[in-house]
Amino acid sequence: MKEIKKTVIEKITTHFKEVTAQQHDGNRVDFFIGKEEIPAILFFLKDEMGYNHLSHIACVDWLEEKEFEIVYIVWSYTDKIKIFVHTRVERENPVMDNVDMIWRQANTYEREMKEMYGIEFTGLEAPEEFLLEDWEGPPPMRRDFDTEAYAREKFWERPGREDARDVRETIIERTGEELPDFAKKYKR
Amino acid sequence: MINDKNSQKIVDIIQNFARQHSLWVLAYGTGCGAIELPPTMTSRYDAERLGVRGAATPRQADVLLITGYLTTKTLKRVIRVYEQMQDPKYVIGFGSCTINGGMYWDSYNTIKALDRYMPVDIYINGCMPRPEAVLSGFAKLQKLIQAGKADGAKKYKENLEWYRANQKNVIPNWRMPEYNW
Amino acid sequence: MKEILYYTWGAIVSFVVAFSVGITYMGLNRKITARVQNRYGPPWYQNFIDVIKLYSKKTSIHHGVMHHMGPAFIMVTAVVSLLVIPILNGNKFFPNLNFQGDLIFLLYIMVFGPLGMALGAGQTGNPNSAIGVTRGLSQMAGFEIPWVMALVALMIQYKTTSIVDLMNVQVESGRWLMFSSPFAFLAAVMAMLGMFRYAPFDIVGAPQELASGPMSENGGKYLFVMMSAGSVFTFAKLTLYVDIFMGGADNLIILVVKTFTLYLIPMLYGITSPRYRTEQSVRWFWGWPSFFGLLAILQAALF
Amino acid sequence: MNMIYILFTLMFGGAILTFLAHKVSGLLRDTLFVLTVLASTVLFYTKIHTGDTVDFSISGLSLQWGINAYGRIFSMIVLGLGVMASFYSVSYMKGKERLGYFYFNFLISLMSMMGILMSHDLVSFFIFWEMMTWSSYFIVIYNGKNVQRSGINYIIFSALGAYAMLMAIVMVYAHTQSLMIPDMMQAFPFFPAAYKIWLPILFLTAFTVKAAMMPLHVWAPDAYADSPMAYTSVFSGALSKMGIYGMIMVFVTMVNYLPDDTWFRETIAWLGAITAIMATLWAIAQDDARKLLAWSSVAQLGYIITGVAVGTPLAMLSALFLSVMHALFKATLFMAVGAIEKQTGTTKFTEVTGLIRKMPWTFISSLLAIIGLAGIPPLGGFVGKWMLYESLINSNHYILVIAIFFASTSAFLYCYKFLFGFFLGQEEKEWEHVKEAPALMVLPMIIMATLLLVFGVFPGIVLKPIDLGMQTLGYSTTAGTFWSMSGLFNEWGNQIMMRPLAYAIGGTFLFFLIILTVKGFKETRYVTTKDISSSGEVPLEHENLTFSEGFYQPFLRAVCPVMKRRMMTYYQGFGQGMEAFFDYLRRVYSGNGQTYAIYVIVFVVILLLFKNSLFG
Repeated sequence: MKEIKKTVIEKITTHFKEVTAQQHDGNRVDFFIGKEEIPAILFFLKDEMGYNHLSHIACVDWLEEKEFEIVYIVWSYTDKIKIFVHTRVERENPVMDNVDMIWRQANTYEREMKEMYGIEFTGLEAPEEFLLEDWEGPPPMRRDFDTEAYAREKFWERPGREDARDVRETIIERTGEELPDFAKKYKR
Repeated sequence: MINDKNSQKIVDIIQNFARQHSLWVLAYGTGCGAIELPPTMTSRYDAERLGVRGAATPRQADVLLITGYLTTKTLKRVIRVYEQMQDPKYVIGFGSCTINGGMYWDSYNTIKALDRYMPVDIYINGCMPRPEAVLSGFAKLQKLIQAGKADGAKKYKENLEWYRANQKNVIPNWRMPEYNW
Repeated sequence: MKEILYYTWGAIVSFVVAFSVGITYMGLNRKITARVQNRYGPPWYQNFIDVIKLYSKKTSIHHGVMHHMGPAFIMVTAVVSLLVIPILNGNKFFPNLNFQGDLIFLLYIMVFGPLGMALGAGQTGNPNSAIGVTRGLSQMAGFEIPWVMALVALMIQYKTTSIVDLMNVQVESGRWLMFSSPFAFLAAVMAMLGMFRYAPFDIVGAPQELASGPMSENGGKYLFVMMSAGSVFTFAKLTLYVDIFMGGADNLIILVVKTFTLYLIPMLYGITSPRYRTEQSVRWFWGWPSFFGLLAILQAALF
Repeated sequence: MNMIYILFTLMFGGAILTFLAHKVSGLLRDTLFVLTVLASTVLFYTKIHTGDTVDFSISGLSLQWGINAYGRIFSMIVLGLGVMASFYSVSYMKGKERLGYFYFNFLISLMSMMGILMSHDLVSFFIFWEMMTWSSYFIVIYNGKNVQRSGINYIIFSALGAYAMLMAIVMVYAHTQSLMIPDMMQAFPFFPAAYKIWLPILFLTAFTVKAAMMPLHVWAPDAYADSPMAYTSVFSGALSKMGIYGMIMVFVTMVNYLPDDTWFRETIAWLGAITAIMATLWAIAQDDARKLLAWSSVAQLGYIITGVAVGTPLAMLSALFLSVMHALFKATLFMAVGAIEKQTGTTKFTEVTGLIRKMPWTFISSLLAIIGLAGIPPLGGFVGKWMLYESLINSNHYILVIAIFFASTSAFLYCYKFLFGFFLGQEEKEWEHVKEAPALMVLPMIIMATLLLVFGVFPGIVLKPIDLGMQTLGYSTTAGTFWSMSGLFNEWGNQIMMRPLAYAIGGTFLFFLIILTVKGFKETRYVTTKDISSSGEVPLEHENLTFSEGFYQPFLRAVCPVMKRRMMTYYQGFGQGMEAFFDYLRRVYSGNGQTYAIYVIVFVVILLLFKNSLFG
């Protein structure tokens, strides 16, 4: 396992100059790379190294750093290794390269990210509304979107639940644990 | 003779008896509550002995059973299904999500009170209500029907504008056939 | 004029009897299914309540003229086949048209209604309805073969195509055709499984797959007429089987006993079976049932 | 001058005048065309009586034309359909090209069919037969599409039949020195044994090509589908019946005298049944209405052939009755397809849906025709089917009756497909502009559909002339023993009375229809076909949910083993084999002088070697 991970890292770092690799325990390797290189590295992983299974495309909202982090998770059936490819795009006006010609299923994740985070994918196939029908508000999964205020304003609420609280507050009260700093900042 | 008051009363009693003991349920399995229905229908609790029976399509159904939270997207379909049902029709809201939003009270796409959008005859409380609670809900509905008080459809017809305004408030692109009963 | 009134009266009496017996059978079916599944089950009169409820539905919709007429078509099949099938031996109490029609007429009038209803189902525009209809027609092409083979075997053995003559044969010889033509009976009973459309042949209205198929747009009064037609037709089919295989019946009680015994076959077979796919169902009927039908014809032709 | 001469002069002259009038004006041409058909029909039914004959001779051959009661049955089909189809085609063909050509051939084929029915001698029979073939061939290729496939196939098979018939005629003439059909029939029992076998086979080859029986049917589906619908109604309704006309004559006069006719009859009857089954299965698989109806025509002719081949009086009655009924319902259906083609421009089930509210009269007439085709009481088709089944059961054809029953049960599948594909299903925006066809097209359909209903309840109307015709063929009268005005009987004395049954059906239907309509009349609404219970979805305007692709896929999967083999592939294989064989033979001509020299030397050597045995 360790040798395989090593060779993978070697291969990638020789082919792509501006990539930083990070080893994890178990069968996981992370790569951090600029957003222009993403299609190239994914193509390389799929065609040259046999990582032909796209497990997931995830998005993380780094509000403080004003960036979105997009993570592509690919898997090889021969190496039995997950590779996480991280990249960052700026939060204002985020544009990303579309990879659904590499994996057809990437289309689903990209459409979801487009609706939930507002990331534009260039040349996305079938860009009409997907999960959110008739949605008019801002992209709801962004961290600066206040769901509670939105819900209170949009949906009529039955009286008698004014004491309803964020579930995190309840947990904190019960266990006495501390909120992390970034969460405190955006605490409702 | 039909207009005669007493004979109309007898007809009403027979009709209400039939309606009461033959409830064809269209279970709109929106949320987690759908999983409570199989035990309700199968041999442990056996709702069929009360005349409760699954219906395949809204055209045949009497009771619309909404089993859990409703996003705006499913609410649209539920309203459509409700309007396709034939009068007399009843709605059972199932679980606390339909009553006050339940655990989804602060969700950006989940409605919090079903009765703002369609006439609910019976709410069954719980998260989720157990089959016993479901059966007691059906029994309560039967009592209402027997007394002739389960008139949700009539309420809907009379207050259609109010319901429509609420529905259109959460569903911006309103595109449905007219309801003109 | 008097004759017409007489026959109309006979039709009404037969209809009422067939309706109440048939609908009780369907209720009993539900009860017995429930008992087999270890449930308490609905009361035996549950289907009466359902029918009254369907009748008392206030509103109903239709998708056009054919859809509106569909249930009337299927009622024609039920009532006319009930009129053609003699209900009791010697044509007692139930005057009807059974000298005017024979078995071949019966075979064809039995598809009149389903086809008419299929047109109604087609007009709804619901894809489930059309799929259900194609399945039903395919299955009909399946089960009609053993059924016709059984009937042809009886016809050539007793040199008649009339149901009354077949009943008279059994009354005179005192022997049921079920025993003297066992292969024909086997083939006919296997065809009956398809005719009743209980599992494993319930591919037409499979509620989980097709949302009750051809009936998926029918509610209220339309479903009421269809359900009544179904119960009348159930009784008519069972009576036909009793007439030609089990020696008919001298009075209503014997008829009810015999028909219910026969009804248990598709019912119990259905309770314990899953569902076939369409082509499996069609091929099943062209397999063993048709083989027994062939044996029946051989028996009739050679002995 | 004899009326028979006038009839033929009228039709032929009318044809030529119509052709010429095309150059002058369209209205004149149409008027002349319709008038010719109408006038000859009126003339035939008012002035020409059963038994009229006319003798003449051309260059020593004495010929005779006349009409007997048997021919009159078929003249009913030819002229009746001719009148209906001529009105229809005036409207249907409006705006198409080369109408003079079309009408000319139309009239010539009507005339030649009348000629076949009225020829009492083999020469004019053959000539009219060829005229019929050629005129119909010219109409098959009128559209100019698929000429290779449909036109060439048709003419090749027709030529095969014609050669067979010519050979038979020569054989008859060589033996009897007479060309009269009655002479041939009288002389047949005294023919040599080989003649007795070969004559019916040769004649049947000619007739079964037109009747599209199993090994010789491959031309029929394409030819029916590719000719203009106005003519296909005549083509499938009347022209194919000429084959039946001939077959019945062969069976009645020749096969009866065969030393062992059972095998002969059984073979033909089974071929008919197999035709019916296979054509039905192929009809189910079609997605084009014209193809579907074409295959269905082949299947229906299969029943008729079976009835003819079985040959008991009841079977013959049923075959003739079915011929009339088939002419009625198949012509109606082809006309309906033509109307839809004219209004929408396509005949594919996968393209057109939901025309019922736009073309109600077309729907009603095709509904009645389909009920007749499926053989559902109380329409005419049922009467014919009933007699066919009873005759097969009574004459101990037990397996045959199952085969026929299978074919007619499977026929429900394509019957439903026809009605559903065009008229039912979701109504689409694309076809919103469609309007009912012109009255001239609708009226013939309505009339024929109504006739189907009338003949179903009172089959005696048709059975009476059929009975007279059968008496001409040597059967004893069947009136009273097998049929009455509205009743039918089989040989065992079982009966079916159509009138009370029709009343019962109609009465029950009306009663429950009234209940359905009156109950909650105000609370019953019409909703559009977009408003369906499909899991709460509302289909968009352009979304069509009609189920029309792969309509009977499960059924076809169940029967696919029998549908793997097609007759056409055998013929193609035969053709390719012949081509390869002659290609091989052609190598003899190598073009090399030395090879030819070797041939000469080898030939001389052989001659020398076998000189004694050959010339000695």
